[in-house]
Amino acid sequence: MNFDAFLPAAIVLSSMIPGALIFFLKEESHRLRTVLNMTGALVKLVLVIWMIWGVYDGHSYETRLTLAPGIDLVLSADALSVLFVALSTLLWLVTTIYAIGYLEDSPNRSRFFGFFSLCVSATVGIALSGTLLTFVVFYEILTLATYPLVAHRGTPDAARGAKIYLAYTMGGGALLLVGAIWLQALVGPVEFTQGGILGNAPEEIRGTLVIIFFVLLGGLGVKAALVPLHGWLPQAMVAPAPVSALLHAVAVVKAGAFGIVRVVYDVYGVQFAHSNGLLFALGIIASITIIYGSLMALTQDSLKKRLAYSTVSQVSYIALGASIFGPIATIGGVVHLVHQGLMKITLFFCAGNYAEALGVHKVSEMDGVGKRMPGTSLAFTLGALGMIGIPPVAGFVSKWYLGLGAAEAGANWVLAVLVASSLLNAAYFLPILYKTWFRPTPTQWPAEHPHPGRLEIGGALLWPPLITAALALAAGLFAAAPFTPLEWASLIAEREYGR
Amino acid sequence: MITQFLYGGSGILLFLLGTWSFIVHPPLIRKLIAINVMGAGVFHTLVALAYRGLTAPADPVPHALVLTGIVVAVSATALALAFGQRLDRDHGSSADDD
Amino acid sequence: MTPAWAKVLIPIVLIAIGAVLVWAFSLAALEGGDRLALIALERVPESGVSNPITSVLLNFRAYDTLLEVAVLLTALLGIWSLGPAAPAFQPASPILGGMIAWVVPLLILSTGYMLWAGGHAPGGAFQAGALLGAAGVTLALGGDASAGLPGETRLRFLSVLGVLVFTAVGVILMALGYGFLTYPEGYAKWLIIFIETAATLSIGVTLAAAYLGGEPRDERTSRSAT
Amino acid sequence: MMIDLLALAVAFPLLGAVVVTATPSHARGLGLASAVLTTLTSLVLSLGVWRDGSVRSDFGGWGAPLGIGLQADGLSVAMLVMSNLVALAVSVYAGSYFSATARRHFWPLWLLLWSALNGLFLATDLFNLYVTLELLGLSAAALGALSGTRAAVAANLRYLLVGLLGSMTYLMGVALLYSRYGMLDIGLLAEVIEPGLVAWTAMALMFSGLFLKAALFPMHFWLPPAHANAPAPVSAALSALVVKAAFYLVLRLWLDLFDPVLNASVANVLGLLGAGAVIWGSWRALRAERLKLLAAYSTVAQMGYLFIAFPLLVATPPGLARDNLLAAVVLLAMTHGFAKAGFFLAAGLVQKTAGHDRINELGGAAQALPAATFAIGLAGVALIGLPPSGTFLAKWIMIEQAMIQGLWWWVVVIMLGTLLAAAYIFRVLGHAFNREPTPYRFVNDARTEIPALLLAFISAFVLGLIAQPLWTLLDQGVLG
Repeated sequence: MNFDAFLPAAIVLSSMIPGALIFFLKEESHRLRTVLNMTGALVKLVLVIWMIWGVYDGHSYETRLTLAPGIDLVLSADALSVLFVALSTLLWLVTTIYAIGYLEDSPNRSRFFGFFSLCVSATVGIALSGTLLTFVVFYEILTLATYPLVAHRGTPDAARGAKIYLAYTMGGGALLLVGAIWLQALVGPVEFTQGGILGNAPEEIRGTLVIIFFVLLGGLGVKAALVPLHGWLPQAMVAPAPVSALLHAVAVVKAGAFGIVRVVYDVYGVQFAHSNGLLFALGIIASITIIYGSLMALTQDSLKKRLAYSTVSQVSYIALGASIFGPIATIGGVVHLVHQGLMKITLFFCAGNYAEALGVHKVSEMDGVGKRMPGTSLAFTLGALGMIGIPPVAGFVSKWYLGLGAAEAGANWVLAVLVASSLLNAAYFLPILYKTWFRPTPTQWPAEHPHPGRLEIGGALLWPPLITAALALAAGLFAAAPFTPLEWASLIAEREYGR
Repeated sequence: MITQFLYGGSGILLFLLGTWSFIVHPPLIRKLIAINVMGAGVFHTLVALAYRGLTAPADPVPHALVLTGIVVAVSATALALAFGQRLDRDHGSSADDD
Repeated sequence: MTPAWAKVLIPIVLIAIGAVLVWAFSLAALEGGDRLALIALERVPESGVSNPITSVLLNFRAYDTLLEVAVLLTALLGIWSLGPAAPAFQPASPILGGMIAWVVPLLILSTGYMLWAGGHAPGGAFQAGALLGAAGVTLALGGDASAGLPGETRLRFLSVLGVLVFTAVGVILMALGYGFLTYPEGYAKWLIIFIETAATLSIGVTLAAAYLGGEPRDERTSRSAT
Repeated sequence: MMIDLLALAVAFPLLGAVVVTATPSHARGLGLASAVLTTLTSLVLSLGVWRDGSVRSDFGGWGAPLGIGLQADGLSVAMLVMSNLVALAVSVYAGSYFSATARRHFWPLWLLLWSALNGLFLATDLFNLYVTLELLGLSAAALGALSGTRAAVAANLRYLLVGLLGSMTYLMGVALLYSRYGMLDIGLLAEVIEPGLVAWTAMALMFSGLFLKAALFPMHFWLPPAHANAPAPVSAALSALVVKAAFYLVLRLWLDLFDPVLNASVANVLGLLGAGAVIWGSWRALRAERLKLLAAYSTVAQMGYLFIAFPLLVATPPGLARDNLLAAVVLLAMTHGFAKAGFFLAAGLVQKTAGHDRINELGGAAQALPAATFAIGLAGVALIGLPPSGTFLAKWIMIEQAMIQGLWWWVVVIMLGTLLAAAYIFRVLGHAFNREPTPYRFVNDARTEIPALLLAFISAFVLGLIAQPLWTLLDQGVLG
């Protein structure tokens, strides 16, 4: 087997193998566990950089495993998958560092990190899936790997959250499975192809294809938290902070959104989806989700819940981008995949730090945290500003392209949605920032754990949000430089519309 | 031919009687007896099949099958009875209390 | 309890099945012809014994018979696993005891005859084994707690003897290049008698031990005290 | 010198049983040795079939129709490999599971059961199958009662009797076929059998007998108590292998013997019963209060999927699609074998640690035994049919085929069963996440936990991803 055919599999295995080994470690072997985790993360990073370079050069990587005649498991790299792979690999590295710090001295860490690694392997598998079948396989593995993470704390709340999470994702998985098989029964094995594969589907099956689209959307929409399938997301907040970070920024919701992008562009083809009204329907659902999520976020006092509803809203920008016909909106949607990830993971890291250091869980308790924890609060501020869409943070770039694309496509109502949502974003983030920086510090925090060092909190908890915040800032500031998410998204759009 | 028919027919009759008894009677010991009646029916039928008239020697294959079948049935019956005895001893009641 | 409708329905269904069975068997019997009879009878001289049924049992379909002896062993092992035996019977009165002393040797003698006769006339290992088992049962009824069976070690050995000899003969013949349970020409008769003898002993012992029930213990005498 | 692997696959466990019975004090060592030897024989035999095609061996040199022989083709070898690997794992586990006294009873009966299984998968003669079935039924019932509780003895007595009823019915069918066609060899019969009352009645008799043994709904009533009350390694073997053997026979007779007799209505009846099994079994598993009872009802449900395949098989015209479907059914049966055995073995460990197996009170035990809980989880993945298990691949193929044929009803049943399975499996797994901070090691007792874990792992990861060899194997004499 030559290396090109092995690289995609190697990227998946680089976290799966350490994950499997970690399960067997004794609880006390911190050092070995850390070594395994970091080795996996770094090896994956190196492999991914290699792959980015290759894909940029037009190289193709494909691992193909035949399960049965006509049923292949395919991992392959194209511009879109590489974008998602790079995002998850980078954020995994950061989150692993954060999680090691966050879970210091808590029980069952071997189990946690084992599933943590499997979760990332599944995400990377989703990113690299070359066929719909492969996508379904990793999509379900992701469900399985995240369930123990959500249930990890073992409190009754965690059990309930995990149960709800499972009920939603299993149902979604079943829908996706039925949709995928139905499609395969109709048109044969579905390989993701730029420009879609249904462009010249015979007229008489078009009606069925439209139905299948909505079945698939139902399956993907659960993870992407499209209204009304978003119910699990606020409940899953019971998980430890690194899990929430991973769920919201990288793995689960992104898998759903990524799937929607894949189905629209590489299965149905944007032309087909446009001419059959699928894009319009998707746009409506996405818009409703954006507005609804923001409205709900306004009413939450729990910081993590507010962030969760913000996720519901923000992830739908990706679907919105996919639903507007034209390359510019596509760039906006795809680039938001990365930007939202960077910003949201920052916010969750910070929320975790507040809870860990001060016991602050609610927005109403955040008076003056900026003075007590300036580093964390700086990162939080950058993330929040980005979410609102204030330049030069990355979120601005996404919204700019989305708006431009909508205007170009003549979809003025989308512009209205964007404006409304930005105002709402501001309405629920700015008060937090105000409290953080401008309100006096209370005499006593809810549950303070003083940190011995000279930093406000352990380095493993402080650096990750600072790094991701810096990245989010850089992605906005240097958006036009080579190898930025924006440039890469343009490459994707060019290839999707290119012919 | 009549002989063969009578033997075979009574075999089928026994088989059905056994089946009926197995279904209708809940006590396990009666079910065991029912199975032995069924077995007798099947073996009867097989023996009838072996008959090839008064002059020709009988077909030895069904005879051998029946012999094997009987031993198997005896073994199974013995084991089932031992099960029943064990239940009896545990509880002092009969094996059919359910 | 069986509901009333079932009491009516079950017989009706069974009668219908019976009608189909009679019809099917009649059709089959009429069209059946000679079946395997001619083929089997024709090959009997090659089988090493002259009784066609024994030919089928111990040569043509010997593998069936091997498994059948294994079934018997299974039943015995299952019975042993169910716990200790029931207490022994009261010792027989002197008159009955005297009769038993007559009957048992006779039964054992008939066992030997039955075994030998199987080669050319009705009889064979199972009939012989049954007689041997009957001897054991007779002893047990007369109050012998061990039914004349030996101690654990030898009892275990005897009970597996049939399967052991049968399988071992098969495997050795296979290793020698004849094929599993394929008797070489001229040896069939003696091999069959060898297997049958072992099987007879096993079957007799198994039946008697199954009748007693309970796992064998080395001190068989201690059981009669309980 | 000649090695007849077919004969040895039956003779080795038989000789093992003999030796173990004669020297009970060395039961474990000798038993394990026989287990390894038997497994190796079966694997070498399977490898040969995989490479060179099916083999047949006629005992006594008479050949059919007078003599009996054994035959190994792709289908039988697939089941043989699965059974022997599962049985080997069960043996290793049982070596540590049983007390010294129980061990003396377990090993000989277990090896007899094993030889019956191997004999059954390789048999070609209808009456020989009857004897094999009885050997299987007797040894299975005796093993099931080894836990010694009253409930176990009563349940297994019922199992024994129902099994006997099944065998007698089957034998009546065989008698009918013999009386019409004068042969017992499946291959020869297949050449002469023709549609009509005789063949139809014989098929009905034989299949009804086998359905009883396969616990096909609504004839499943005996299974849950018998499997739930047996000792864990025995439950594993009963659920994973013994009922599967009856299904194998139905499939074998269906494909090789009754093919010309069959029609869509028979297949639909089977499918309907299978659907009933899937729904009812899954529902009862969801409501079960005890872990092993849950697993037993899950077996009822999983057997149902296997029977749903029949209407799909009949509806699909011969060709690649039908071959795929057939392979999917075999894959489903194999995966369930590994998964259910792993599940039961792990459940046994949990039960031993907790002293009971009431699901709602299992939290602590589940957390103290990460490997066992993990095995339950992995086996659960395969039972639900999540990727990358073999079940997933098999269900994918079945659903696709049902959709192509427009048989939507079966899609609904399969998906419903899948969701119910997810519900009952995660009902168990939910208890594994507790607040008790158990400082744990992953593996506590390697000799019992590793077999369970390996079986579950194979079902969840190996069979689905490396299924290609199965297609190669089935090309030897089963696929068109």
